[in-house]
Amino acid sequence: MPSSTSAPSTATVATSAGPTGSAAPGSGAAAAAAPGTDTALRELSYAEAIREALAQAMSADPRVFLFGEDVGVYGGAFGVSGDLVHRFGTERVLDTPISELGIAGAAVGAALTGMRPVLELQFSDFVTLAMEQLVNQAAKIHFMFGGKANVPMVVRLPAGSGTGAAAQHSQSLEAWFAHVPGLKVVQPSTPHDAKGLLLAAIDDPNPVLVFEHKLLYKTKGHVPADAYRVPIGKAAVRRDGRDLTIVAGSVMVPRSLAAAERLAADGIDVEVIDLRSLRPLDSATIEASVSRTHRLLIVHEGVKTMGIGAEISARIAEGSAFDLLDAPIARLGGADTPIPYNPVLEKAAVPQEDDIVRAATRLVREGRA
Amino acid sequence: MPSSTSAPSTATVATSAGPTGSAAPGSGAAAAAAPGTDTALRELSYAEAIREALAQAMSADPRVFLFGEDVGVYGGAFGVSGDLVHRFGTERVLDTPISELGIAGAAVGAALTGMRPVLELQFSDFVTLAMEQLVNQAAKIHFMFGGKANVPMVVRLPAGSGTGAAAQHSQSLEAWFAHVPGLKVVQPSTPHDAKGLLLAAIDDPNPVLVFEHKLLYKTKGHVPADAYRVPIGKAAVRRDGRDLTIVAGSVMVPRSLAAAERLAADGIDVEVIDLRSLRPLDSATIEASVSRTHRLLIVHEGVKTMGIGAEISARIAEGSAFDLLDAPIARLGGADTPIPYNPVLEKAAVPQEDDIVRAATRLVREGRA
Amino acid sequence: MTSPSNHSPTGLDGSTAVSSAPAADLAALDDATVERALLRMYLIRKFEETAEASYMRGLVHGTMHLSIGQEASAVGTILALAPDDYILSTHRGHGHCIAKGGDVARMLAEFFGKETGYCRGRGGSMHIADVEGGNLGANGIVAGGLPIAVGVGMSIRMQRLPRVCMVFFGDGATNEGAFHEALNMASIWSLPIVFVCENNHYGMSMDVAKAMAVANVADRAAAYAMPGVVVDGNDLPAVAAAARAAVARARGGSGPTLIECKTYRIRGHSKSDRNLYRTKEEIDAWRSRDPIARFAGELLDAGRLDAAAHARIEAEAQAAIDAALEFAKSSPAPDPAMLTHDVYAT
Amino acid sequence: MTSPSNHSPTGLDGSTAVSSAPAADLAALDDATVERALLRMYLIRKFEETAEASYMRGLVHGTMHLSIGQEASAVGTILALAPDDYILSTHRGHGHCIAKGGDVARMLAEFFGKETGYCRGRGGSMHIADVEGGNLGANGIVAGGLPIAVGVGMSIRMQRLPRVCMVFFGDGATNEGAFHEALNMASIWSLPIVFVCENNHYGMSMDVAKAMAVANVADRAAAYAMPGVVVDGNDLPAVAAAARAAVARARGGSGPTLIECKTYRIRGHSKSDRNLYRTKEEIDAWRSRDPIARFAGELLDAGRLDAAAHARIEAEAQAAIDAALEFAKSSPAPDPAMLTHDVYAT
Ligand SMILES: Cc1ncc(C[n+]2csc(CCOP(=O)(O)OP(=O)(O)O)c2C)c(N)n1
Ligand SMILES: Cc1ncc(C[n+]2csc(CCOP(=O)(O)OP(=O)(O)O)c2C)c(N)n1
Ligand SMILES: [Mg+2]
Ligand SMILES: [Mg+2]
Repeated sequence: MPSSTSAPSTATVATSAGPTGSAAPGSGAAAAAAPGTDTALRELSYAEAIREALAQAMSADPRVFLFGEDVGVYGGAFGVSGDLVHRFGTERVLDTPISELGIAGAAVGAALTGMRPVLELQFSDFVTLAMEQLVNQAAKIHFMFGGKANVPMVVRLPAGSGTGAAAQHSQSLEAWFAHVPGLKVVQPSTPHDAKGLLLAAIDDPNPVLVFEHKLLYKTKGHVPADAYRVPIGKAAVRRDGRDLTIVAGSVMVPRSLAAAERLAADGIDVEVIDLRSLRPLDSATIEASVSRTHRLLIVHEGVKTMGIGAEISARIAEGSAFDLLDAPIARLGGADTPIPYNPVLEKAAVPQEDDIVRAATRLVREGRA
Repeated sequence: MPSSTSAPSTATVATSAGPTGSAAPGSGAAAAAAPGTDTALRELSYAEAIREALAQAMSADPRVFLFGEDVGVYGGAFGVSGDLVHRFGTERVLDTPISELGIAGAAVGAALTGMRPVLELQFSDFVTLAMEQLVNQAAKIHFMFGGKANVPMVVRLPAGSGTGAAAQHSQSLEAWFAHVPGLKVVQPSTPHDAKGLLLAAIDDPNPVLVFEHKLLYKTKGHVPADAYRVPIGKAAVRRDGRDLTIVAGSVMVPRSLAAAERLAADGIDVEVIDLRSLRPLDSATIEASVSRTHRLLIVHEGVKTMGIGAEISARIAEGSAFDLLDAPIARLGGADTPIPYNPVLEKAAVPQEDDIVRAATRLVREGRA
Repeated sequence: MTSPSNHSPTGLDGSTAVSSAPAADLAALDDATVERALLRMYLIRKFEETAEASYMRGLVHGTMHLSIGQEASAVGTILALAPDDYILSTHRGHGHCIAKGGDVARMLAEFFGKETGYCRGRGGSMHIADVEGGNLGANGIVAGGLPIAVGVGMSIRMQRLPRVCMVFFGDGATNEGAFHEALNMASIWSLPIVFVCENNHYGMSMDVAKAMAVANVADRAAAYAMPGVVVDGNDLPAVAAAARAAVARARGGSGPTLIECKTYRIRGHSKSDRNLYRTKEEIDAWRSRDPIARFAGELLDAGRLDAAAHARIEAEAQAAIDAALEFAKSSPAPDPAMLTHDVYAT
Repeated sequence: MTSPSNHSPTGLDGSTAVSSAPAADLAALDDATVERALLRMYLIRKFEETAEASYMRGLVHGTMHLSIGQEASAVGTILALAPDDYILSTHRGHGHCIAKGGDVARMLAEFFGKETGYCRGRGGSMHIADVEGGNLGANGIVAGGLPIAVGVGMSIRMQRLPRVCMVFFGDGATNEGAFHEALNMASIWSLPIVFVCENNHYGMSMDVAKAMAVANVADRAAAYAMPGVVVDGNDLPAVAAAARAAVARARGGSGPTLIECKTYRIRGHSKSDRNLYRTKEEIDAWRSRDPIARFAGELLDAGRLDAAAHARIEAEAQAAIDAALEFAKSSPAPDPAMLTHDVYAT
């Protein structure tokens, strides 16, 4: 089931749910859906899809609320919350002081006592201020209390480079959280999944971190009007192929799909898997693909060393696919540097479409990336 | 150059510097060395070795100072600073309020302006409160300022489980920092290295995180009296062997050495590498060993998923050793759980000597751990 | 300055306690309440002593933070709460749990790491939680409960419940950024929270007078336009009076209060403490203000309790702890095969 | 409450400014100083306008935070510093850098991402640092500089230097835990630090009156037993007077001061701001209190400056900025091959 192609990063990405990505019918009221819309043609941006998920969740469940810095009348630093404050009021779309540790803890407390908080951290880099509450409290309370309390909270984290915001506003830190038992971590690459994964995260009785990508907010794609869920922990095959499996997450998915089209023109048939969840990690889907293609290239924006690619590579290499590999597993990830301000350096610091084409070609033609 | 054996975790570990671990002669005055001591017999505990490094560094360089919670008259939560406050005074051995973010930032500011601060965080778990200053400031300032400022600071972090302190006081979070360009990360396993790596860290013009292990503080070993340095970024071969390479860090080194003796009795000849540095990671030493043994088992206490073993596994598998592996690389790491309080569960949550013996035996005998 | 300082109990560091009417404070508590208060204070004291003895005998591992000497603070504040109000506790949290009505048997079983413990042996002393009883948990992170309290307050508000959240923390915790962020948010949103600082004069070895520049933690309330109240934390009726006022204010929608209970930790910070930072004289001076003896004495003096009733209450506490110890010892340990269960809720 | 609030400039929110002697404040500045101050204010204004225009024309990417309207606060405070004193700046930091004597050409080159910029194009607007000039850097993290200032203060103290560290932050930053921890440590250790809060009434869209419960940020100084001073941040001589007192106090070993400059950000928070949270009237009211026009007017009225000198100073600023723009445009970009150099110091 090959999906249609997509141009580089900012272009429209057609959503192909893929074998593991079939959307479950949602339960909440589709409050924000335009009635009578032909859903086959319905397109929203990634930011609009997130907003729709929030609106539907808030309409369906009074326990759900959104809070964070400037999510109210400002509409969110990236415009994601938009007009939600006018639709749901200032109690359920709450502007907070600049107190990241405090608001993360507030999410824990609200979740512990019956609410379903959704917290927006303005840039994912600021999660460095909230680690204590997320890692020591949210992730561990269910276990430390012997299973007798839940912390059903969602944290939304705009991540990534490419906006010229330099080293303290451009990080991709998601791999850290994949190291923390008790948390779940997702990373949607399409408007479809941005909505479906967020709704699934809000349903989840555990703390879920949703890493959104700033460069994706304006990308458009098909988004059904109903409140569907995309299951957490399931990768999606976005493109079928025989020669090589590329596993990518977030903005690296459209980049990999674009690279795949160029590679196809060069006679290399690439399968592209959208990781979607970092914890739990869907090794089975990757393994199944690699058993067919015998080659694996992992692409992510986070720094390569200790990036999520390390875990994927290790798992595949120690699993049953080990004997089937025709070439060493290859990883493309962020360079070993803080993100630079200068736009040329900034681009050079993370994998671009050309890098993917080059690595894939070498892996297939020379047996080594 | 096989080192002598060691009993499980709390026993004395003989220090074998190994091929890459030859100690450079130190430059600082050996202020704390007992004059006339026969250095070949000189034994200190890991905690004493750290204290000696601090004393020597402070004696040799007025820019060096130690600060943190209860490092003064209390002598440190684990007794590491001991009597230093009486030897160097309250300005250079400074008790701080309980303000982890603030004291981490204070280290940054002092380092930026000509001092050489050594900060003790009482438990490494509390680094979750200091991430902002360590990751956004300390790690990035040199780069963000175009190379025009340095941040020569050291953070000491007592880590690990085994003391019955439960989920918020027993984590092994070092792998996170291996993901952060601009930081260096070391993890001594012997009194010898605890001293030498700390002195090297204090010399280093970059921020260095030193993960100490609570279970090692009382272990004893040979510690020369002079202010020698152990180079950051170099692993050490602790035991030579033909059948299997075990790479371990921190408390897993004595456990692996003990396992190696048992395995030897069973006819399995194990090479044990002490990782020592997580960033930079000494892949070359590991790769050279694996090219000889053709099998690799990685053992660490941090949670297996996204632990440092993932990066080691990925690097070795994608490097030149790939074709030489007779079995898939295997990893032993912390279970996917917060550390439990109950002592039986607590032990079961991280690799023990028996687990290492079992995994190594399977890897060698059955080709899979 | 490595010499131990001296915190004389009598002067309360020059601050004025809120209550200038001790007789009225005691009169405000009915007979059932004073008996309950005394019983809970004894339960705490005996629980702590039993925990300590069990530790010394090697029956438990890990560490523990005892609240001996601080019983009036835990019991007095929580007396003002209703059963479905919430508390958030600290590493020194046994007293709060008992004061909130926690079952000492399940607490001690937890301390022993048993499956019958509040946390099924997973949490231990520093994480005892009695969620059904409104105790949202002790916390191993200094000031860790403070931001959580803000969320509990938001939750109460959004659910339009008539509840209150009381959050405990030490003097040392007030130097954490979390304290500042939490008090600020509670204040701007007028949340139904009572902040209780148990100022036992030290954060581990750090003298509160060296750790902050103001005389009272309560002075910091001004930065949030919040009432700050200093109370003699070893005076149960006074603590109860301060807490009643703060709880009424919170429940009435007028927002949070910061109560500072000046008290003293008689034991070391934890098992590793050698008391190098304080004098024996200081400890002894505070010992003589034992909150339990003091409250019992006041009750006897005021004719609110006779010696027989006093003995009965103490014996009842002792019997409960003895039974708890038996329960803890004889309870089953968790099954190691269940290690990774309960990491995620389903 | 989604309706924009109104912060009338005249009342300064009911607080009293520190200076009740405007004439004396001006008289305290000698002729060279007033000229320098005016020049630097113009340099800032023109730098910001040029940055904005360059951005609009697509010559730079990323974002920027302009300090138009806040020039008196940056220049007035830093006037009190000696060349080897330190400053720590914020995301809205161009003004601080210029006030400290930074080279506008290297600043603009940095903004353009060029190798000749202060950070060799690696840092950009939010990270401009002039370490040699005592500017330890702007900071992308709100309140990120505050804990660093504590370390700088410790460093000055331990090296027995006669220096002072001045750290800037916004009103929004005062709700970060870092603010609390830093002010506390500075106070208990009497460090030579001047804390300067530039209260421009908003943290992005968050009205300071909604973000904290006290009327003035300076009121928070009481929690640290530190002097807290409110000053009209658009009144250059008044700002300078407050800063001189605080710097003298710090240098004299008497410890830190918190100065709050009440001011206003005329432009949006950053490029994405649609000003939905405030009224045009409010912006206009503050525009009429332009700190540069006001200071120039005072100087002219007091006969400290004539129109010709005024015009010369403005032209000098314009010429410097024009040359800086030329320099920035024509400078070479960094070599991409050097990407991972300068990650570690050697
Ligand atoms: C964030 C954090 N920092 C440090 C510690 C170690 N620690 C545990 S209790 C304690 C002292 C706390 O003092 P205080 O808040 O006054 O409470 P007390 O122990 O006196 O009851 C310290 C430093 C911790 N648990 N958490
Ligand atoms: C820790 C952190 N949280 C949030 C942000 C996003 N942010 C940048 S500036 C700003 C507002 C800061 O307000 P204030 O401190 O008053 O400074 P001003 O912008 O008004 O000068 C915010 C929320 C950030 N950069 N860092
Ligand atoms: Mg205390
Ligand atoms: Mg502001």
